[in-house]
Amino acid sequence: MIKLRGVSLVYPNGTRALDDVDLEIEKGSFVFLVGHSGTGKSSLLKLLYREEFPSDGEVIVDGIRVDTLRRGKVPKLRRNIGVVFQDFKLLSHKTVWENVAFALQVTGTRTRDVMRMVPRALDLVGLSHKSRMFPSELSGGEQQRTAIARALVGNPKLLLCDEPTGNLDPSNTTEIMELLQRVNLKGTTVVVATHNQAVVDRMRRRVVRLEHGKILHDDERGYYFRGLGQTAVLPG
Amino acid sequence: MIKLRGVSLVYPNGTRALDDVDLEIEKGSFVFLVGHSGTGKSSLLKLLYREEFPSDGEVIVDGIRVDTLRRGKVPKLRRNIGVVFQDFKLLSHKTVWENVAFALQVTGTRTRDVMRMVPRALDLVGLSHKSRMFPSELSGGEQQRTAIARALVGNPKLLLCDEPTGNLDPSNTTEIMELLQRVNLKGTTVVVATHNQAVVDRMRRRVVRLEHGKILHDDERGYYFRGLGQTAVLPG
Amino acid sequence: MDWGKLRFFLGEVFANFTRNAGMQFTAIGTVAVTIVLLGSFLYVRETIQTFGTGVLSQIEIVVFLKDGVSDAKAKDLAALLAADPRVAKATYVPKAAGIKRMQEVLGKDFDTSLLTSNPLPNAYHVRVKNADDVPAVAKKIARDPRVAKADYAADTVQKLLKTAAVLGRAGIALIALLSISAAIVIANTIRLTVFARRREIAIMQLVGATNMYIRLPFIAEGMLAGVLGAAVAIGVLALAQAQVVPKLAQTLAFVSFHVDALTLCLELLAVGAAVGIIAAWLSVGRYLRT
Amino acid sequence: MDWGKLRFFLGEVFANFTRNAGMQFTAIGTVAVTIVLLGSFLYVRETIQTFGTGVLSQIEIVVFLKDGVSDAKAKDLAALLAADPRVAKATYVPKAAGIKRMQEVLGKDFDTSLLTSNPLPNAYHVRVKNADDVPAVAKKIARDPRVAKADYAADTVQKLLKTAAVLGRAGIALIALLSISAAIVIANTIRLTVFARRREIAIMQLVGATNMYIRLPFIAEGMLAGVLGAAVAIGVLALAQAQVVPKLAQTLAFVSFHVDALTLCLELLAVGAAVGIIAAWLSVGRYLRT
Ligand SMILES: Nc1ncnc2c1ncn2[C@@H]1O[C@H](COP(=O)(O)OP(=O)(O)OP(=O)(O)O)[C@@H](O)[C@H]1O
Ligand SMILES: Nc1ncnc2c1ncn2[C@@H]1O[C@H](COP(=O)(O)OP(=O)(O)OP(=O)(O)O)[C@@H](O)[C@H]1O
Ligand SMILES: [Mg+2]
Ligand SMILES: [Mg+2]
Repeated sequence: MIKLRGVSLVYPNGTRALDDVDLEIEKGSFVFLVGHSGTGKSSLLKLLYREEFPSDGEVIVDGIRVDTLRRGKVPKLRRNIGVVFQDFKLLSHKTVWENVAFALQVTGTRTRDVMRMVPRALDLVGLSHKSRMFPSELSGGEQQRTAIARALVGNPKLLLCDEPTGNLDPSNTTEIMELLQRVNLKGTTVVVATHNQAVVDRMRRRVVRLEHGKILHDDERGYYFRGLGQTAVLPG
Repeated sequence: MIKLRGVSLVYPNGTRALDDVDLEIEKGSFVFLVGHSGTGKSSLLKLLYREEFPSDGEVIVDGIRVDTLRRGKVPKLRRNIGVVFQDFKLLSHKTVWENVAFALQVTGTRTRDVMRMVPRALDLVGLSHKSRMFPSELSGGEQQRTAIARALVGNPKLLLCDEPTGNLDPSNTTEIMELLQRVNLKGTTVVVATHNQAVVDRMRRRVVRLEHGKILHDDERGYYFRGLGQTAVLPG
Repeated sequence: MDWGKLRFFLGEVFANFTRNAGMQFTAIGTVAVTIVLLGSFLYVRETIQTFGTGVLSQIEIVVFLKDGVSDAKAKDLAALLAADPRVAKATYVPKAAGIKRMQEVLGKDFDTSLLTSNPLPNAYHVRVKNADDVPAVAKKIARDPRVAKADYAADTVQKLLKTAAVLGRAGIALIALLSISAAIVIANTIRLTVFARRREIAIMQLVGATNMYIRLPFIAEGMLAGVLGAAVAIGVLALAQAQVVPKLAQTLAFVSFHVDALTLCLELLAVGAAVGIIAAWLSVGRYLRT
Repeated sequence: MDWGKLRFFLGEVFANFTRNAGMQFTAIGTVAVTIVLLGSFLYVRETIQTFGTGVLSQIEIVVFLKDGVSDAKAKDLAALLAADPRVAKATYVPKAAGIKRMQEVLGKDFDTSLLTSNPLPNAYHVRVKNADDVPAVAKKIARDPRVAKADYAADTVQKLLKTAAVLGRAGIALIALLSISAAIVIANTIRLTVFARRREIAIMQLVGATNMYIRLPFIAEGMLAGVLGAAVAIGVLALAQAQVVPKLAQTLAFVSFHVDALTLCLELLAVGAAVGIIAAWLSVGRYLRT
């Protein structure tokens, strides 16, 4: 599903966010992306839906060369990718319902289907009762769940979640992770960048650890800290 | 330091965020505020620095009736309170340095002192090397740490942190919590709204749990889940 | 396009409009103000032009006939003059009438009793349709054997024609300046409203909206702002016309105040809509590029 | 205020300005355009007014003396006329000169050989300083025993005076309309630039900034936008004047094109600055209230 070959990303201000990264993620897999703050996780995800261009290397998503993709074709790429942005990126002038519906409307989904799919997605993240509110009227966690609903609603082939539970309490976190697991079982490839040790350690999925823009290790059925389950030591 | 008496908060759209809350927090204490997403933690904090008004009851901070405070006196109140906002609220047209400095400049701090205090605060959160970047050039965790630096820099009497580690990795989280502890030891009252079970369970401080806008329980030296240390069961 | 989508689109436009009401009212206000200005000056210019045409149409060529020409022969000339398509009117003024007119011009102190005989010849007073033609027509008439002289206030005509030409060009220049200014101001305003929502545009792109999909509501909004602004402006202008023009017309009875209001309104609406659309298109485009 | 804070403040203003360059240029563009318009129309109005004064100053009262009045006695009248402060100039026109002038007016076809004697009386041609005084002066002169009649083209004078009065008022009205429009447009523009940063204002408030502290940079920016816009406008106007006016002056030699440019510039700069400041003050205030 995803192939990065020798990918580097240097931002205009000179920051080297990714440094010669090679990564392959198969269709249908579930991968955690972990690493310190500022180590390049979000940057890596941004390359996949072409918010950023690699300074070097190739980015291939679902067989498409993303880094050289013609501008006109980018919307189509993005419609096949659901993204939970780290800062949510909700449309502030649209209600929760409209924000979620928007992701369907841009794909040209029939109104009838929109009316059916949006409530289901909101129900999955437990926000049905907030559907008519604007983002500014939501708590942090509610905004985050709106972002998750928007990413899920279109049944994307690829789901990228950037710190999707940073503003959620443990029980909500568990529910959301179970939701992601179910989505994954239905065939969606899921990549989750997270700092939540408990979540990573419980799920025991593939864990890719970045460090200073490089892949430090990459474990099938890994822990957040290599080899250490959550019940063991916490740093500090 | 903080006294809430029969405080309710009903938002204009009818949402009852807080429901008859009584809470007292002594000067110099360290309190965790926990509870499900959308349960009223941020709303409670917003009352303290008067972003919101209570619909009912009294809010007293440092001996000042906040809810009836004259508008002209609000800036002075806010300068004595450091706030880490859940959504950071960084000024997007100012650099990291300027964002942190701004909190000092509004208090009329002499430029000489600003030049001394800002680098120290940035150093404490590990962002000295990013001081000339704009928020849009930062990772999520870096933005969060900028917000923390801004809240700390003026040595406020009261520090309110709304989910201050939601975007930080475990080691950064530990560092920040240690920093907050140090600040607390120097006399600052610290209130932290958080979902991070590991942090709460490790620190063993007072834990106030909100549920549907009411205080469900309030434990001196408590755990995130009442009576259950982190190594025990996780829900779900 | 299915009905649901159209409804969604219109709902979108309406929602965007109402949810940014303060901003949109500011924009509409600006559009209205600039279009009121444009309308006022179009009106003033039209009035001045009509007035100018009126003044110029007063210019006369005085055709003095030769002394020996009989009244009958003189009247023959009328047909000849009337045949020229440039001529509006030719009035025969026999000696007697001429001296009367002269007295009118000079005032009652021109003592006719001192005249032994009428010093004036028979004459035609010729008015042409277009003041520009005065010299040519005069020259042509002068060639007729019955005519002693075809004269006109050459100096005055020259001045008037020049002034009219300059005023005409200045009017066009000012209207052009004003139109361009109005367009720039409206475009800038709409650009600022788009600027205020650049973040939204970026988000829409990230969620997979095509450029056209993002643009359309903005363009509809730009058009709406333009049209509503123009409508407000037309209302203001109509009110002003109803209030001010009758008073002016009374005071300046000799100036014509007729202006084709419907065309003007449609023009202003079209300007508002067109500028709104183009400005929105370009402004959104600027944020789509990033 | 210590030097560090002043530097900080200026740095603040400059940074805000450059970091929102696109938006600020849009605003400055709008200010410039509206002020160019305002300047052009002030200029045109001044020119028309000068022209009008010129036309009105041509109005003459023709004072016909009684037949028996000797040349010496007639010349005495000059002192009397000159004594009146409203009179600008009084020219003695004896019979002989009068007939010559008449011939000039009527053209060469006024055949003087047919006259047995000069039918015109001796006369004074009087010009007054202010056209409004023509009727009163004429009436006063008429009362003099040596004077047979003091006459003027009553009808024309009436028309001219009325037109001048209406044009004057219309000019003031248009300039007022334009000034108000310019103010509204500039204010709206600055309001939109503030609107685009309402989130920043809210954050500043939450961090403990006083309203004045938040306002000051915006006001400085508003002023800067106003002044820079006005400066650009003045540049454009100066260029236009240097290019266009000489050509116009050549074509319309009889119209005066002198306008006090410095005053005009200062006025426009002041308008830009004032509107910028007031608009910024009010706009920021609107977002400070929440
Ligand atoms: N401005 C607002 N207008 C209307 N309702 C609001 C507003 N802000 C919050 N709410 C509602 O009030 C309730 C409490 O919100 P609050 O932000 O206090 O929750 P929270 O405990 O901080 O949640 P989280 O952990 O998700 O941040 C929620 O149901 C939320 O939807
Ligand atoms: N737009 C940008 N311009 C310049 N530098 C950037 C930009 N975005 C991110 N960076 C820098 O690139 C590095 C990697 O950022 P990235 O957002 O990928 O980190 P991250 O792993 O997602 O961190 P976090 O866990 O804190 O979100 C950081 O040092 C950051 O400061
Ligand atoms: Mg990140
Ligand atoms: Mg919250």
